[in-house]
Amino acid sequence: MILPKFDYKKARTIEEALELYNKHDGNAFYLAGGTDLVPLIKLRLLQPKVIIDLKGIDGLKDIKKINNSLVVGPNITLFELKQNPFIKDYFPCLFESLEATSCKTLQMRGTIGGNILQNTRCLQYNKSLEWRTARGFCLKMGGKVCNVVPNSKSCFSNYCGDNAPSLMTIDAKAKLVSAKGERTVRLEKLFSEDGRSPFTIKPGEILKEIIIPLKKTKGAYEKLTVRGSIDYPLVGVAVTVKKDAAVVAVTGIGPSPHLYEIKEINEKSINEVADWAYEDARPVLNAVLTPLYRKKMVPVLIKRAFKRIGAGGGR
Amino acid sequence: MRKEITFTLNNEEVTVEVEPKWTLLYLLREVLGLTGTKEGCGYGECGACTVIIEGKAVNSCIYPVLEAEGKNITTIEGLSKNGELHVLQKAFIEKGAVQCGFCTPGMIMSAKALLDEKPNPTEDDIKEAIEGNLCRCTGYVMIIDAIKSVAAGR
Amino acid sequence: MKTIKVMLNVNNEKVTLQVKPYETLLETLRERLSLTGAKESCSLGSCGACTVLVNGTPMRSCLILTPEVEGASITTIEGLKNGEKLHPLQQAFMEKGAVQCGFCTSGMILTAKALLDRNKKPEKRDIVKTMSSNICRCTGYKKIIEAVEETSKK
Amino acid sequence: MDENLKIVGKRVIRSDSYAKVTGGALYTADLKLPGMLYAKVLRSPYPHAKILNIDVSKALKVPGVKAAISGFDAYGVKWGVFRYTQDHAMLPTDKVRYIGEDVAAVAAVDEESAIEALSLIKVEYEPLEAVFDPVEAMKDTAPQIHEQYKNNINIHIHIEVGDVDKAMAKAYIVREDTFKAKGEAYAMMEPYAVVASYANGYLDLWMPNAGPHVRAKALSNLLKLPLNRVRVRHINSGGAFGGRSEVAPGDLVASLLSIKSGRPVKLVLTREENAMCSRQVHDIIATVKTGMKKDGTIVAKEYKTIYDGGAYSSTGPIATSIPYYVYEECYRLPNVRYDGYRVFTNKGIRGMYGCHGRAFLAGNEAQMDLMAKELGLDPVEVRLKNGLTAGELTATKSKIISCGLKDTIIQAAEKSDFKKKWKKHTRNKGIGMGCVAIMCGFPMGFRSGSSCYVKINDDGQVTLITGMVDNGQGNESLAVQVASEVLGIPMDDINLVNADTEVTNLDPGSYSQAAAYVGANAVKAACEDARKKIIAIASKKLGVPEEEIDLKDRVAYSVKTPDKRMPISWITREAFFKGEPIVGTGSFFPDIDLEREWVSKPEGQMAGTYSFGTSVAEIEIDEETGKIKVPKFIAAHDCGRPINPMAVEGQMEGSVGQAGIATIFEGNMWYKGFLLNPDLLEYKVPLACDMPDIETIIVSSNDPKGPFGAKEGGLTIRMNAYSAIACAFTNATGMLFEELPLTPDNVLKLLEKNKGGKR
Repeated sequence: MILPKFDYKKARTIEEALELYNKHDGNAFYLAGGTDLVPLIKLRLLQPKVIIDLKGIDGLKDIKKINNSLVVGPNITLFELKQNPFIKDYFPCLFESLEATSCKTLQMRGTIGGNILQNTRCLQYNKSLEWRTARGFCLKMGGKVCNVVPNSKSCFSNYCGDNAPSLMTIDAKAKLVSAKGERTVRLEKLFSEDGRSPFTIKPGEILKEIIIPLKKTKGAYEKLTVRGSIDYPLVGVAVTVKKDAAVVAVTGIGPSPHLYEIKEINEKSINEVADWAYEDARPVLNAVLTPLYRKKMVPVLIKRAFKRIGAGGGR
Repeated sequence: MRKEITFTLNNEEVTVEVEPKWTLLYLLREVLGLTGTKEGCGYGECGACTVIIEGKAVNSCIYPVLEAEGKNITTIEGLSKNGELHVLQKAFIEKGAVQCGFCTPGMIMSAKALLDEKPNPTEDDIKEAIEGNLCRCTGYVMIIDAIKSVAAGR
Repeated sequence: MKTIKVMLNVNNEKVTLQVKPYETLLETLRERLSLTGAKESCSLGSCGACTVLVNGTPMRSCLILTPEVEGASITTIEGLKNGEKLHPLQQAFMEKGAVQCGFCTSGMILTAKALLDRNKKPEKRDIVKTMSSNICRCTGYKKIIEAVEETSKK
Repeated sequence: MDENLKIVGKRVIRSDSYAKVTGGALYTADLKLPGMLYAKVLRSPYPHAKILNIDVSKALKVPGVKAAISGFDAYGVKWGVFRYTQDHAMLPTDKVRYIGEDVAAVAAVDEESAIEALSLIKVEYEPLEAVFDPVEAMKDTAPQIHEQYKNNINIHIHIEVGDVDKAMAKAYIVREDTFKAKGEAYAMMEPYAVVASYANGYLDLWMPNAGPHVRAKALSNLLKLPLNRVRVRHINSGGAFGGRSEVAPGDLVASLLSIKSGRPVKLVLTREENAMCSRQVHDIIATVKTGMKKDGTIVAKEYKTIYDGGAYSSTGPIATSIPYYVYEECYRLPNVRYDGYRVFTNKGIRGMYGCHGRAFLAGNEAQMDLMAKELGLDPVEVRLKNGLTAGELTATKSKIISCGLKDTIIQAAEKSDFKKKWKKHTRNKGIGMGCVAIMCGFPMGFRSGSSCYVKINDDGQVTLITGMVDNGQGNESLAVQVASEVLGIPMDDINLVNADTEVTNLDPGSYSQAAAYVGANAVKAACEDARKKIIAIASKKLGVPEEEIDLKDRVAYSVKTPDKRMPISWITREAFFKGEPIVGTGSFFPDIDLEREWVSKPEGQMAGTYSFGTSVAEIEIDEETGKIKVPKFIAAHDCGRPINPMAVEGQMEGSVGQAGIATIFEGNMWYKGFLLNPDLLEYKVPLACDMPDIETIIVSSNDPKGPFGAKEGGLTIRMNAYSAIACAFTNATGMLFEELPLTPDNVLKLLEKNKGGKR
């Protein structure tokens, strides 16, 4: 399958990248590992004029300990990040979600920034132009109806990132930069909850850093897939425990991860969150297993994650 | 340094990036895949690489590719129209003018250039027109016969 | 659209190419350099049949734009032999019967090579996990895993 | 000679593997010919619509476009495997019948221009009501997909043996269940590709195919060209599994484009096209009614099986029959009624698959286990009791020639400690067994046989010429290995020229499980012919009687006085001096009843012989998630004498993935006529980490007619691995599956139903 025509530019600095973006009237996409972006372009889901490669920018590939935070450059690959000793020691939940992401080869190409900002997916969306033309364009394609839930006004495509939910449970923040300057937001604020355009990132903004408070945690990531590798999560549950409290994030169902907090961990509170997450989950028939089943798996995986943490930590 | 050139090849406009050091023959055979034109000697001695440029038969193996810019070029592949052979091609077949076939494209192109310019050539004209085309098989008799038959047929 | 000049070191040979900005590394290898050992199967990064090594790291070449890897060393399956001598993994794949239709084979071997290059003695678990990056429809993987295991023990 | 084999039966390195590990093996998409054009196909966006007009004129104006065609440029010939199934125009002019059907095509100097040109082809359609469910399609009110097939019934196979109703009435227990299975994707790693090159009145073609001769004949019909002007040439094939059996629309498309443009044309399908528009596997609904005696003897079987055939006949009559036959070739069925319906729907065309019929076969086996349990019997004993043995006739009167079924059952059961585990299974753990037989070389009319030529060259090396084709299973190496054995010449010295229709003689292809039994037998015969000639000369030259001479390591020698010897290369030269170069010819035609017909006369000898296999799977079910794990799989196979045990194991292991793990992973998903998982991400081909610990057991029997006693290798496991999983599920849960695949959602639903029903 060949790519449609576009121009390729390699940026050396963030400033240069922002300038290139503005020069192309916003019809540009930033490229990191390309494991999400390139298939979307091949399927003609995106038709950019220019691709701006961020991999040549110095500093976006570093992991630094600054004060009490771990500052992670977005261009670091999932595989490299996984090797970082802080990750395994401090954030078992993130370590597990990194380990569970796709397959080893794609971990070596995919970056953490790209992984966080991956587009939402749907069985009726991630198809060739010919397929989609025959089917009729859905909401996410700029059409008038959702092809999965015909009377819906919103898009149910699934956010399938494994690592954003883990990062949310460890209070990660994102530093974004644009021509107007920098801003730092909590990771969950990046999600718009609208499948059509799942992120709150403004046009041209670049993810510059992921900042994680450096506190030791316990945690686990539970992922439901059919196969043992390559697959996106059909449901993913990240749980991080800090002393008596816990944070739970659910991914793979709907356009953004759902986040829950537990003030005091006990059987009752875990069950409550599990029930709550069950109620919140509104999967539709847009992934390979049935919606009701995926919904049912949310509390199952939440309880499993807690059980595993209780049984002696993340690993 | 590659350069872009545009010319007409077998009635179609072609734009292609070329290296200045290339010959037209190289472009035709190696880049455009038109292998009907043959390389016999590489020095312009045998005529196997003959193509028609602006109505003239030319040895493409010594023709610098950059000079093709804007020109009208015909190769053996451009001779038949809609599956129908050119009269010269038919005549070569009918008169037994083809043996190993390696000189044939160049021979036919030389003959075509002649007939286009001079529809009723004399035998001497014909011999002169193909004197730059070597044939090792036929002894030329049937080739000349074939060209003559076309000339007479007009 | 302008082309982009890219220098690569492909199987220990320097090449300079003018590529399209939207050309994948797989296209460059197969169409420009005629290195057809890397296969196109899913074209979307799901299957691993197009895996090549970029600076030693296994990568799906169908997902990489050639300009992205300017200056990189690329190893394809064609570059694995040392003269006439097969790479031990190639030898083991043959001897263990790990090859059937052969369409996934080059990607499998290169994925395994990268693993053994970074970890000489991987545990079987690591081998299985790493080789789970690539899809094979014929073998059931048993003999592929055995071939990698066998090589790692040498 | 057979008792003293030098290379047959040894684990040899496959002759094709060097090219494959070095990247040198060429597949169709790797080919590049001078002046080659790139083709793209415009496909139907409708599941069912009348074609009012197709206009390709604008596409022709795109710079770089050299030809554009539609069905109006073809010759109006419809293809069908049988005279009574000729319903597939390949490029339709009347109406389209599934989303993705080939409608028009262009060839251009590059892919980009071809894609641009496609968008300029104008097709006017009148959409028609479509039907996607085979049961719906059989109703009177359903839209008719083909005029000539009433109620959309493409094929009805009716088999009636004995007195079923009487036997059912007398049976100790009777059980009737309905089983479904989603159709699968072949998901061969190589997407379909074809190169066609028409020049000087001759058409050369390269494409992955399972039978070059059958393919060439079909194209010669479609293109109205004499057979010797259509040459299907040798090329590597990246997997077939039944999905490359027939002529494909792309073959016609590329050929027409090449004829029009006078240039070679390459068409490579995308992964999505490969799944939607080449071939898919039948969805099946099977109702199985079984009557059993108290001792576990099957007394009667009654079947109604519905096959979702998609839009065209394809191999219809065969596909509708095979699941039943491989069952009756395994078990004794004194009274049986089989009704198989292949029904048209507005979905992609369905073809034969290596794992064809999983709802039917797994249903039969799982139901049998549940009945055995009710009778307090052991499944191993029930299988042994009902299993056929050599010399017996199947229900439809086909004789079992050689049979290692019993050994495969016993060995697989012993290796897995089956009886104990089955009886005392712990909660949500189970073990299951599946058996099946496979015909080797079934009736294909005069195409059922194969022939081979061999020539010994002046340096003593060998050129072997056979129509046998290799789709990855190792048939090429098999041919070379057999020749090496007979001629006493190492495999390295033998050059194979195969699967090239202008050079090789007729061969049935690799989809009737015929390569090892039919093709290799012809190779053996040809080499024996040459061997005789070598020995005759050696006998004269060495002065020893012919019976005393053997060939080994490129030398002819006397067995009694081994220093009386001479190189075969010398003998070859002697032969040239005599003006009688050493060439051998040989052929093999399986002993089958050629009167037999799939629909009109389903009775008589079906195949030259049968191979047998038994699979045993152990599973664990996660009660909370419904996920099934398969920790252990044992496969036992009677393939006669294995020519290359390593290759046979490879086939068996591949089968455990493609059929066994597929039982919990694989199924096509649909929204109306839209295939939702035509890719390798959402269609779940198992990965290395998903595979069980596999143990393979080759039960060596010796078929009297097989080459060196060999029969087909591997396919039995492909057609019973799913039964083993389904039976293990029954063992673990006490219930039958309702639909395959047993994905976690499906399993959890069943477990919940079970809980609700019982407690």
